[in-house]
Amino acid sequence: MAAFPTQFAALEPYADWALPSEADRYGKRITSTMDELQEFYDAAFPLLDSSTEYLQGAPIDGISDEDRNLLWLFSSLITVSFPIECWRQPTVPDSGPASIDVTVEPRP
Amino acid sequence: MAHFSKPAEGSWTEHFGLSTEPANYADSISPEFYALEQEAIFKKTWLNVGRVEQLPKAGSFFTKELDAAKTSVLIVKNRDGELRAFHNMCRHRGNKLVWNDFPKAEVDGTCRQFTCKYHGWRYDLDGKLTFVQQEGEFFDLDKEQFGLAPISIDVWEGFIFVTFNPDPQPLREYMGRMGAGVEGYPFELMTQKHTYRAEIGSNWKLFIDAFMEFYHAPVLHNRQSVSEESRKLAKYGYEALSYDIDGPHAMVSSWGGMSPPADLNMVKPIERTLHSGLFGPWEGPDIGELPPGVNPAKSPAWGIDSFLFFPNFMLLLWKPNWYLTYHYWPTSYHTHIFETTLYFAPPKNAFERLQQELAVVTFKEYGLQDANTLEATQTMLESGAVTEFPLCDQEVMLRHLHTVCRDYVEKHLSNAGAVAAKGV
Amino acid sequence: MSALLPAEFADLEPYAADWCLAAEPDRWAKRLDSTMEEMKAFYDVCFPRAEEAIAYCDKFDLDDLPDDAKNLLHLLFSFALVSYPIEVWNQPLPIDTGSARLDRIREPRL
Amino acid sequence: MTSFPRPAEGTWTEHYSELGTAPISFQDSISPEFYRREQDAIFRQAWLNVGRIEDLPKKGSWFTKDIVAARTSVIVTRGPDDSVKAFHNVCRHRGNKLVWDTKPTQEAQGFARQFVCKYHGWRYGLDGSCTYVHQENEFFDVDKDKLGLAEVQCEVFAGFIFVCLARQPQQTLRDFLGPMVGALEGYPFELMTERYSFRAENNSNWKVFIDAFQEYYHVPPLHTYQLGPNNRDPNAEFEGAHYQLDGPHRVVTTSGSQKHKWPVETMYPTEVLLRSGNMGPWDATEFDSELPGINPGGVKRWGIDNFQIFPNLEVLIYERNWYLSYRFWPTSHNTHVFEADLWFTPARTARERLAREYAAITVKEYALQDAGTLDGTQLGLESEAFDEYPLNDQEILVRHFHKSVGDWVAAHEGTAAGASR
Repeated sequence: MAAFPTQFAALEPYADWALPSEADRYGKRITSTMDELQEFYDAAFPLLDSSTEYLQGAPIDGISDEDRNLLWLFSSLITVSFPIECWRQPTVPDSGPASIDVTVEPRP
Repeated sequence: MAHFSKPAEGSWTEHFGLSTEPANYADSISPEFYALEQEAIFKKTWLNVGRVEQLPKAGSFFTKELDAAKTSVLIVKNRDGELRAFHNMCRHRGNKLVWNDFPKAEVDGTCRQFTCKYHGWRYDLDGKLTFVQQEGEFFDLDKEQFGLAPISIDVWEGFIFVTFNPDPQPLREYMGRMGAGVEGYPFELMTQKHTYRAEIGSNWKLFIDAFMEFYHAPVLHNRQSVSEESRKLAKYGYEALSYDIDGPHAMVSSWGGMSPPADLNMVKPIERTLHSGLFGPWEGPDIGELPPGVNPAKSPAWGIDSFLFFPNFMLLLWKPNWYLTYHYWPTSYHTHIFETTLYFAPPKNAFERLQQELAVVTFKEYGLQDANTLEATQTMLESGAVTEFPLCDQEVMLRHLHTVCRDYVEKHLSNAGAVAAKGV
Repeated sequence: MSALLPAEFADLEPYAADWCLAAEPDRWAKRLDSTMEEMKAFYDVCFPRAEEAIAYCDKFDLDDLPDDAKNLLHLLFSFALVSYPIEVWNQPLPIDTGSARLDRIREPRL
Repeated sequence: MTSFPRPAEGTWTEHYSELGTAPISFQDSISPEFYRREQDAIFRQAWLNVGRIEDLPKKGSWFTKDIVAARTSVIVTRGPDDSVKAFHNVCRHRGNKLVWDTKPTQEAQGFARQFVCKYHGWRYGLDGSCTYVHQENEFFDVDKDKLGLAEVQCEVFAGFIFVCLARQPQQTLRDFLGPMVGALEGYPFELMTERYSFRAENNSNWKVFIDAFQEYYHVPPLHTYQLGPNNRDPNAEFEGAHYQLDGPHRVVTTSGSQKHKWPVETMYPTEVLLRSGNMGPWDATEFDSELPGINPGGVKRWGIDNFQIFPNLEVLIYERNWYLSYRFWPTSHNTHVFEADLWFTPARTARERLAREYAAITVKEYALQDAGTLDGTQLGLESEAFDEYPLNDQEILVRHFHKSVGDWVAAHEGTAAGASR
C-alpha cells in the first residue's frame, strides 16, 4: 500500500523515514551513513522545494494518512538537512556525548 | 567598531554600575555555596513550574521535581477551577504521594482524588485528608489537621509559579518592570508545544551564562550559516541592541537579520525552501501590536528578546511571533536538568507545521554544541588553575547573574546571623 | 571472490575473510566471538604453515609488503592471539579475568 | 632456603630498618578522605610522567593529558624552538577546556600552529601566549600579555616528559628522581620507538594495582600458566634477586627467567615458533654502547629491572633490550585508569614484528589476570574485616610504597600547617 500521495510516489523507497517522533528521526539520522543521508536528501529535497502549495493545502486538522506520512518524511528531511547542508557528518560537530531529548511534541 | 549605540557611560557594564574587574566562578564549583543557594534562592524566590494549559480542567495535575528546594511539588486544579500546590508527600509517613513507575520521574494526569500507594490514605483536590485506612487504629486522629502541606502558588500571564517563602512578595510585584513590560503578550494563543530535556554536567549558572551572551555565537556556531555569511558574522562579532536590569532580573535584546534574510543566498537551501530557520517561520501569525517592554530599543533590526527572570526562568520572544522558555533545575553543585519548550500558534497546514519543525530542529543543533562544552568547563573551573577571568561588555549579564546570586546568599547569611544573634 | 592470500597459502584462504584483521581490537573481538572449536580449527591449520608464512613475508621489505603478504601477516597476528585460548587457557578469555578489560589504543601501523 | 645473597641483617626489610616489619593497614587505599589528601599532597606536588618525547615528534606537536587526581587537564607542546612546555588546558577567558577533539572528556593529540578556543575564538601560541581576543574592544583594560595560558612546570628526563602541578616545585626533576633512577640517563630509550599501548579503567584504588606489579610473590600462584605447560609447580616460590630503595623510589631486579635458554619442551608451541613470550622477543636488539643505570645490584644472570618511580610510574627494563612502562592515574578513591606501553626498536622484518606482537599479546593476557583480581581486592579491603595485613620480605616494595605515600601526605600537611601559622 502506498504510504504517500500519488504525486510523491518517488518517495516510496524512503518510506522508512516517515517517523512520527523527533527522537526516532534524529536517531535514524545519526545511525545512517553520509551516503544514505545524501541519497535521501537528493530524492526528497526537490519534492519539498516544489510542494509548498500542496503542503499549504493540507490542513492539519483531519489530515489524511498519506499527508501525515508525507509530513513525517519531510520532518526527517529537515533533520537530515543539517548533516548535508552544514556539518558534512551525521552528528553535530563538537556535540560529543551531549544529548537533548524531546519529551513533549505535537502529533502531528 | 560599534554598530549599535551604547549608554553614555561608554559601556553597558559601567552603565549598570557593575564592576569591570575580572570575574571568578567560585560560586559555580562549590558544594557549600550550592547548599547556601538552595536556602537563599530556591527556597525564597518564585519558581516557574509550568503553564496553565497543562491544567485544562478540574482534577488536572502535574508533579515537578525540585531538587534545588529539596522537594517534589504537586500542582492541581480544584473543582472551583483554582490552582493549588502541595508538597508531594503523604501526611502519614512521608511517602511520595503521586508517582507512576519511577518515583523520580515527573507525572501528569487527571483524577478526582489522590491515593497514597503505601497505606491508601486519600486526599481531595484541595489537599484535604478524606480517608484514613483503618482509622480506628490511630490515636485521637483529627483528619482536619492532616491535609497535604500547601505551597504558595500564583499565575503570571499564564505561567504558574510556586514559592517556598513563607512570606512571599506578590508574584506580579516580583516580576517587576520587565514582567509588566511583556504583560498582554498573547501567550495563550501559542499552544503548539515542543519540549526538550537534557541532563547537563555543569553548575546551573554556567548554562545560563551561555544563553545570556551571544559573544560565542559567531565562533562556536559558525557552521550554522553558509560560509560567506559565517565569515562576515565572525568579523563583525556580536553586539546587542540593548541590555536591561531590574532587581535580580535581566534581559538582552538582539538584532535578527535572518527573518527573513536580506539576501536569500545568506541562508541554507532548506531555509530558502521552508522560509524558516533559527528565528522561526519568516512570516509569523498576526498578533497585533507587541507590548511596550518588547524590543525596548525600538530598533527596526530587532529579532529576539531574552529575559532572565531570576533565578532560572528564561523567556525568549522572537520577532516572527513565537516564544520559547528555558529552565535550569540544579540537581547538585555540578549537575542540572535543562528544559526548553518552544511554543507556536497551532499550524494551520502541513507547510506551517514543517516551518515550525525546522525552528525546533535548529534549536537542538545549536543546543547540543552549547551543552557539550559545559562539562569540560566545569571540570576545568574546578581545577582552580585560573581563578580570575576577564568578561567583556557583551557578557554583562553573566556578571549580573553571579553578583545577584552572591548577594542573595550574603543576605541570607546575614539574616541567619541576625536570627541567631537574637536567639542568644 | 579473489583470494586474499598468496597462492602458496590457499589452504589458509578459508580463514582469511574472518581473520585477516589489521587492528588488535578487531582481532580480540573476533576471538571473543568465536567458539573454541572454530579457533582450534584455525589454529590447527595455521600452526604447521606459520614458519613458511613468516619466511614468505620476510622476502619483502616490511615497509613495502604486497597486499597479499600483508594479509598473511595480519592472519599470523590473529594466529598468535588465538594461540593463548588454545595452548594456555583452554577458554577464550584468560582465566580469572573477572570484569577486567585492557584495550589496545596504539599499535604499529603494520 | 635462599637462592640469592641477602643483606647482612638477614632480610631486605630489616636492612631498611625505617620500614619496620609490623603488619600494615590499607586504610590509605579505601578512604575517600585519604584520597583527597593524596590529591593535594602527591598529585599536585610530585613530578608526574605524562608522556614520552616520541609523543611530540616535531615542532608544533601537542597532546593533552587529563590528570583527574590533580583536578586538571594539561596541554603539552613542542614549540617552534623545540622546547617542551606544559599548560593547564583551560581558556583564560571563561574557563572552558581549551583543546579537545570530539569529546571534551577525552584526551587528544595533534599538530598545530596555535590553539583556538571553540567557544569564543580566543587564540594562543604554542608558548601559551594569548595572540587574539575576539572583539577585544568590548573588554575592560585587557592586556593580552597577561592573558596567556597558565604554565605548568615541565621537564624532560631521558625522553620521559614530567610535569609538576605545584606552583613552586620543591625540587628539580633530577633531584626528585634521585641517584638510582637518575643513573638511567643515557639508556637508549630513544631507540625504542615501536610502541604498543593499552588502556584500562579499573575498579580499585590506584595503589592496589601498583602493589600487584611491585611484588612477584603472586606470580607462581596467579600466573601458573606463565611457566609453560609442563612447569606448573603449585609449590613454586619466587625470590627477588635485588631490592633497593632511594627516597620515594624503589627497584626490584629479577633473575633467572631468561626464557630463550629454557628447554623447548617446557614451553608453549607458539612461544617456540615465534621465539617470544613474557620476557619479550628472544632475539635481542644489540646495542653498541654500555647501558647505564640498569642492574643496580650487579645481579648475575640479570633478567628485569622493575623501577617504581614515585608516585605512579613503573618502568621495566628487560635483558632482551626492550622496556615496558605502566602508569596509574587515580580517578577516585576506588577507581583508576591504567596505561601500559611496550617499547621496542622498530621491527625490520615480519618475523621481528610477529615476535613483538606476541610479546604484546602476552603482556595483555597476564595483565588481564592481574586486573581481574582487583575488584575483589578492593571489595575485600573495603569490608574492613581486618585492620592490618602481614607483608613478607618479597613484598618490601609494597611496604615502602605505602610508607612513602603516608610520608608525603604528612610532610605536605606539615608544611601547609606551618605556612598557615
